[in-house]
Amino acid sequence: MATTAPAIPGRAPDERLHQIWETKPGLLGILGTVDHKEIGRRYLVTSFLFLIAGGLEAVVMRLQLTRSDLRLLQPEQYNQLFTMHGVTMIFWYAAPVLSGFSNFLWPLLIGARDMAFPRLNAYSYWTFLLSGIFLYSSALVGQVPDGGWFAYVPLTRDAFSPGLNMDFYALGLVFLTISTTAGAINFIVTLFKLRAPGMSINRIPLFMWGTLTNSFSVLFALPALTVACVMLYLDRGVGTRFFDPGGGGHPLLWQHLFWIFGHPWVYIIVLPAMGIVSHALPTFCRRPLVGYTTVALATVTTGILGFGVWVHHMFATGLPPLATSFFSAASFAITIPSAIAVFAWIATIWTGRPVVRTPFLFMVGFIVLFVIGGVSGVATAAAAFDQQLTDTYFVVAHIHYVLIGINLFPVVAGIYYWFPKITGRMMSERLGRWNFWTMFLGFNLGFFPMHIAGLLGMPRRIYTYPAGLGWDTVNLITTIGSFVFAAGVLLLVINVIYSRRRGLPAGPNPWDAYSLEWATSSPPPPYNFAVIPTVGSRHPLWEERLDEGGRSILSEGPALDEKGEKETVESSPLDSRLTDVLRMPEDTYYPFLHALAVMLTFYGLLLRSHRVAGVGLLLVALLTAGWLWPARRELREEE
Amino acid sequence: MRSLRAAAALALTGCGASPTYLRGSGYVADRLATLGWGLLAIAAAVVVVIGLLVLAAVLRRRPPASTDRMSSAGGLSWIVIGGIVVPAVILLGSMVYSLRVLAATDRPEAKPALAIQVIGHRWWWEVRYPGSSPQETFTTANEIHVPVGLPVQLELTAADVIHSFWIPQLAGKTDLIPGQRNVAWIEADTAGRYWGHCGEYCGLQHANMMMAVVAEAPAEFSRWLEAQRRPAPTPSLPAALAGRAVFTRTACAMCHTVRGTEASGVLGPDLTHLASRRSIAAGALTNSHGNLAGWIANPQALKPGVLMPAVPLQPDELHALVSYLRDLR
Amino acid sequence: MRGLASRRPPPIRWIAPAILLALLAPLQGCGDRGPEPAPAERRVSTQAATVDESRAPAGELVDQPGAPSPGEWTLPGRDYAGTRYSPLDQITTRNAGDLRVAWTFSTGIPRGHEGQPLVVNNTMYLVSPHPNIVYAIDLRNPGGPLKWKYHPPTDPAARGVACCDVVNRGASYADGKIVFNRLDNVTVALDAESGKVDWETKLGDISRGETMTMAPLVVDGRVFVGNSGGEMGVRGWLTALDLGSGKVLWQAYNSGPDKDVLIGPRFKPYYDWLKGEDLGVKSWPPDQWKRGGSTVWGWVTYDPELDLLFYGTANPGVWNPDMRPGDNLWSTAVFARDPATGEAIWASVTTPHDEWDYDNINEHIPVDLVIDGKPRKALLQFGRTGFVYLYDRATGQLLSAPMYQHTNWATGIDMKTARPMEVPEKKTHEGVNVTNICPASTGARDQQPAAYSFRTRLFYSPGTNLCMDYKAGRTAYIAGTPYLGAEVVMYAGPGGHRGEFFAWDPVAGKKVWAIPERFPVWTGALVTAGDVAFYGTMDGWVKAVDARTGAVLWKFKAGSGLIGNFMTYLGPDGKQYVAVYAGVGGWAGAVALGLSPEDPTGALGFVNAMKDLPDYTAPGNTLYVFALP
Amino acid sequence: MSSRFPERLGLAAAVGLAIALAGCTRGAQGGEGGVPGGGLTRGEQSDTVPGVQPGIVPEVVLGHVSNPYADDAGAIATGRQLFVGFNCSGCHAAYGGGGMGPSLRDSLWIYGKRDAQIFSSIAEGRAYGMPAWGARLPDELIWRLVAYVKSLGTEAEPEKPPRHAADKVMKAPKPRRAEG
Repeated sequence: MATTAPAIPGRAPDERLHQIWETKPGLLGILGTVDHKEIGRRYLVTSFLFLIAGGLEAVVMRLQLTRSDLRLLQPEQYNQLFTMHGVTMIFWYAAPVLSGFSNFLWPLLIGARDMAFPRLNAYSYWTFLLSGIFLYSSALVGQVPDGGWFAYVPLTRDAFSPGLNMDFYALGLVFLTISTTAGAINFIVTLFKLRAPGMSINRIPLFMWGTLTNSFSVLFALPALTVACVMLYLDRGVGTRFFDPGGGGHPLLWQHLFWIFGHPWVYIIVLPAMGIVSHALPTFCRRPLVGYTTVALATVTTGILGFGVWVHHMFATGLPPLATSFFSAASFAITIPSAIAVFAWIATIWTGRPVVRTPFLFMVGFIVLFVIGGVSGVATAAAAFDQQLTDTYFVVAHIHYVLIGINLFPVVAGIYYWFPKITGRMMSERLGRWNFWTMFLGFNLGFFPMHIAGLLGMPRRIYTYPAGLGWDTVNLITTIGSFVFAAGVLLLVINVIYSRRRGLPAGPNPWDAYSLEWATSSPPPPYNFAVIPTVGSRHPLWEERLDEGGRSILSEGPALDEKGEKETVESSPLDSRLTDVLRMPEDTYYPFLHALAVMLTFYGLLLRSHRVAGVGLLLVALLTAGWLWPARRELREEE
Repeated sequence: MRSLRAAAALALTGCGASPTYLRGSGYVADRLATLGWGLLAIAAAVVVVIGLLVLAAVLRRRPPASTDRMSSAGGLSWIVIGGIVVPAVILLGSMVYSLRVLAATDRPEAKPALAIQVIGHRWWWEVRYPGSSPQETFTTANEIHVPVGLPVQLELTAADVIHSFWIPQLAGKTDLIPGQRNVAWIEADTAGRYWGHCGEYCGLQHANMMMAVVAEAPAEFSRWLEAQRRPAPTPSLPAALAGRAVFTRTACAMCHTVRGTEASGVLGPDLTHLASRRSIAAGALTNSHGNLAGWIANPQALKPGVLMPAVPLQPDELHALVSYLRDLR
Repeated sequence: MRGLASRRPPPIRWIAPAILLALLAPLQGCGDRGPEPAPAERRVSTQAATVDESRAPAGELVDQPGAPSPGEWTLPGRDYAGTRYSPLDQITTRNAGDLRVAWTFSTGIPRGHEGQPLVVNNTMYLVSPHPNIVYAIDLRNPGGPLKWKYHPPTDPAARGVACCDVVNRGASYADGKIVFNRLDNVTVALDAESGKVDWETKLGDISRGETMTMAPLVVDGRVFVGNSGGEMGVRGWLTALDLGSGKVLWQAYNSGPDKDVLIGPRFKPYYDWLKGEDLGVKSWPPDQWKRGGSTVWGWVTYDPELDLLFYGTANPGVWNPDMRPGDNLWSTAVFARDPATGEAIWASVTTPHDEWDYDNINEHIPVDLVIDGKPRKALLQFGRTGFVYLYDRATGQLLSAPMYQHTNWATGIDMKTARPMEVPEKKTHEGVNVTNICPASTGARDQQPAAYSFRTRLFYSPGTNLCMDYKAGRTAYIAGTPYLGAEVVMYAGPGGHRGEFFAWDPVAGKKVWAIPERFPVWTGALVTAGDVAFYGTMDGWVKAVDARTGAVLWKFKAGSGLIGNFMTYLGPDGKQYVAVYAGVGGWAGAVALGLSPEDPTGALGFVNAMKDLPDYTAPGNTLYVFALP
Repeated sequence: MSSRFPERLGLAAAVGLAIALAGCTRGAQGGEGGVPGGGLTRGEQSDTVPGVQPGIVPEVVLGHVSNPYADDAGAIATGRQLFVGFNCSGCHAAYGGGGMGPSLRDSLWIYGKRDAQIFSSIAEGRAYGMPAWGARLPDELIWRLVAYVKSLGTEAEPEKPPRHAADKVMKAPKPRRAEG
């Protein structure tokens, strides 16, 4: 630190840091904040609102399917609802909620003051929010996407899906991929460059291994989706014939492209959730996780194998048996890394001293549902039997067991676990217990009968079914179960709102947990850590009780408050030696404005108006230049 | 309307039970059912075992902790045994078994008795029986007759969007993809009427795109073939004669074909022997006078979004038309 | 070559012929600047076929059965064999350069003018496109008043069911009567002197899509006419009428049971697969033969020696082959019939189960040739399929079928069965867009007739060089509307020249010389004893070339594109005149009649191949008559 | 949550979602039973031959009726399938460029370009061979065809015609010598 600016006089170090790092007040604070904690909170709230939207859509669909021949919904409305339910849940809830946790926690977990690219972080939130609004603005013109969440062509080509419905779908997804890709880049660089000194690669929390694999999978999988959606948009409007056999294209091109993205995506939205469990379970078992390295490797293996199994979604498309057998075998093999993770958790509980709290209950529930979803998945991996199972309600049951089981349950566990850290108050344990049992029993009551409906031959995505096929009872039970489950989710919302005001005050470490985020106050100050800690082991706060050796120093370290600017440490990727100090950007409007310009461009593309799209692109170019323009301070520095 | 639909479903399945594929009555479906029961049994066992393990892990009583020292030892054997060895064995076994079933059910051993072309349309099935000479080809819709006990090859393609041919009790699904010709096969063990449904979401009326396969003795089957090959008989009743005039001169002839008359539209199913089919509107209604009249008067009421328009007819014209259609044995 | 950048590299298999063609093309080409005599250009031919001058002395009368006196033109092809050879020799290779317009006449209907005028008893008879007005011009005073004019009461609705412009291919003269077909299916006989109607016979019904455009042939008091409407799901026939009364003598259908096709004991096809009972029904799906196309809208020829009529049948109805599995007999066939009773003597089929709309209606010219040392009674046809079919006209045996234009739908014709050896990738199916099929549906040559010179023993034929993309689709039969079921887009074939005029040596089976043209050559050829061949281009150039060398002796820019056929006659002043219609249209010129170029499938795909035609010509309706000064 | 912002953000998103549930779904592909604006009287249909009798039929008495499916993308797409299925493409070419029948893509409308006039051209038939479809097609199908015909050449046209690469067309015949 060559020059030393005069320290702000008369302010204790914490106040100085507080004054440097706190979010600017007023509009700039709201629209321009780059504080990872603020962005994390917004991600969580917005993705939960999308969860509720998806849930309401599901409940209305269940009403329509309660009995045979009901006429509550027209087929067009039902098709729009099941498409929006799928798209909202899988794209606008599952991945963003995990980004919410990661954004809030990563700097705290690795002892940094912020993410590597704070403005990009804000940008990824704004594009996520605006793409959601773009998608749901389809309801204002009554042309809601109705082609199903994987939108097979030629049904979704302009000939059979006239109107803007599927244009909203295709452009909305491309818009969202901007946000997800930006987030993934941010997580990867943060993990490898901003860790506190001493936190070598084998000491980072397992939650970060999950999100790291998620980020790399995003970088490799999303381009397939973007290409497919752009091709669909061009086929629909410009007259290209990528998917039209009459013009030299082929409908299966869409299925291959979509599922090359599709299957890695389902691992993208579960691996971080499994990471949450691997991170939080040891706290409630009062012992470190069994087999840290094996579980980390299993996570990465799952991510990689995820790219090799996508054809198991297409076993009925008439592909030659040899190809089908290869992908069937690969789909069987991918079960093993998951089995490793499950048994690691069970071993941790078995050999630990479980403290039964609500997060722990949700994690146990998660393990049970994970196993049920996993084995029903293995049944569909067998190509021969899958030709009976595919596109029936058995697959719908499998999807819900894996997605709700492996994503929603750990997310709720995470909320109960980190709510004190985020708000400084504990969530009510009594309400938590009610919340768990209503969700767990409601879920099983609702979704287990779907296995039976599927085995009884009920196809998926039908807005009604005739009587006399024996499906009435199972559908009635499923509807009741889904209402109970919805009540469970409502209890969660009530608990959150109630506890924000009147929850018991929680100290820095209410669970006596082991990781760095519990070493700072709740809620953490804007600058996270007064001093950058030095990490000595995997469990910095349990070192004295564990005989693993290794001493972390949490009270002394560089405070980085001399220059009066936002700074954090940079460290080497593997063994995290201190290499430099990074200056971090201030709050700025650019991310928000840039996201708005991108939204304008997408509306231009949607309405096929070259003028609007052109103006949008021009704004995007200008704002990008403005965003990357070197600030005066850096210019002064260079002369 | 509810009772009509229930009757239609009965008409389709021929029996009250659900079209479950865990009780196959076709060469392929039998093997898939056995494989299915095997996999579900393994799944259930795994769930029970792990469920008990988790419960035990949570509830078991442990000796009181002496100090708040924590030990990070132990547990790795769990991962090795439970996470790798046992799953590997189970998975390998079920994989090998399922791949053998896949190979066994891919092609029939004997040469198929006949090859039928099925073309998927938005929300009904066109079925073409090519004969030994071009003279003997004919087209029907939604109900497929096959000789029992003999393999029948199916050549599948689609005219508009992707559909999926699926008779749960006879065989697994095979998609009908525009611009691609998929080959599948079915073989019914026992005579009977088997319910089928489109297996791939194909738009507004995907829910009502059903079909039936009627497996019958070879003799009965060849009688059916003979009857279907003949063009439509000239109507006997006067009302039916008037009905034919209405059929050929109004919108019906624009979309439907009745061999032996001027009507040769291709947008809708072939109605030459409509009366020989037990259900209409792709399995949504039983074939009765009342249903036919209701369906023709306002198809949107039964299947909203269907491409068949409501043809404005006078009551007497409608009656004549329906009696003609009921006469098309 | 269609835009190379966007095409896969051409398969090796036909690169060699393409290179050969490319070598040929630059060496040909018309080239002279206008009326002054062309300098001696080097005649290029694939082999140095020297045609010795001595064989047929100029002016000596050749035996042309059915031909009138040398100065007259009474049948569409001038004689029963349709050779379009005229013994007049005042116009020779030396003085052809001095030709100039003698007089012109406007028919008043700006649509496609196919066909040719007739000249008999110093009177010229013209038939205009629909509404088929007949003009009689007194040649003694061509500038003066018409002898007579007959305006028939045709039904305007006929225009809606004529597939390829409302053309008429000319009339015939016999026993003082002018016989022609009206578009709305009425054959009319007018008294040549007064223009009064002798008789008229209605033979078809426009509400079922039937029309008549072909030129009738009159032989021994019988008039032979055929219908058109293959694209409308019509059932084709050839009918014989009595010249005197117009009564129908017999009618032979081209599909259906043997009794309709007049197949009886005397029917001896050369190839076994054509033998069988009621093949016209068995080779079709049930009832599809009733809409089996196979119409007769081309040319009928006759051989008095064997007393046999020869004519070809059109495409088998719907263009979507998957809607009519089977050989679809007797579409795209050639029939030899007894003119008196109509009984079929022999038949052969060029494309059984035709998948590309290769109608087989082009003229079959009977010609006596010496093949492999033996004199043969041959029958030659430039097929739309791209092959020149040479039959033995007594037995129907196919002697040879060499390729004469770039063809890739078949590798050749199997001589044992006369069936084409089709290329699997080029077979068309429902819902699949098969690309780069050569020749296009128009064929290597369409209805525009060739000419044969008894002197040079060569055939002179127009030609087209187009390829196409063909996508079949499902369609319904609604009487009176097109029954197509195919989306076709055509474009220029390899070399980029879309047309050609060439000389063909029937014995050697080779082109002697060829003149590439920008547009398809859609006029009928004429060759005279003066060894001068005449043809015209669709952008309006009338050309006279040396019949031996192919050198362009003279060319003249007419007011509109030419799709009519040349004829020549001796005027009352004893001078030789050459006449031709100039009025672009027909199937090829449809784009000039106001179609939208941005829809490449317009006019069954021809619009895409002729997008630039409107830059060169506009519709016209003028008869040009040329003569030496 | 320290700052109050999430509530306001939550509110905005909730409003958007509420609209989603109450979204009006207009223009379902199939269309409801009766057809608004169908009050047309049609001329007598000759029944000599069961085929469609092309030709002149007395003009229809037309009010100023507009197309109920004017800019309904679903109806235009169905209109496209009817245009091909009922053989209109046979005369007017696969994308309306014209062939035996006149071009429907150019600006020349022989019998008028208002919706009602095009309806009458289809229902009544026209002189030079346009058949009268009135007796054979219910009004709701004819109105869909009218919607498709009006969409030709515009942005709303479903399945636009394929743009064919400019073929290498010989600019001038390759002369043996340089032509003047």
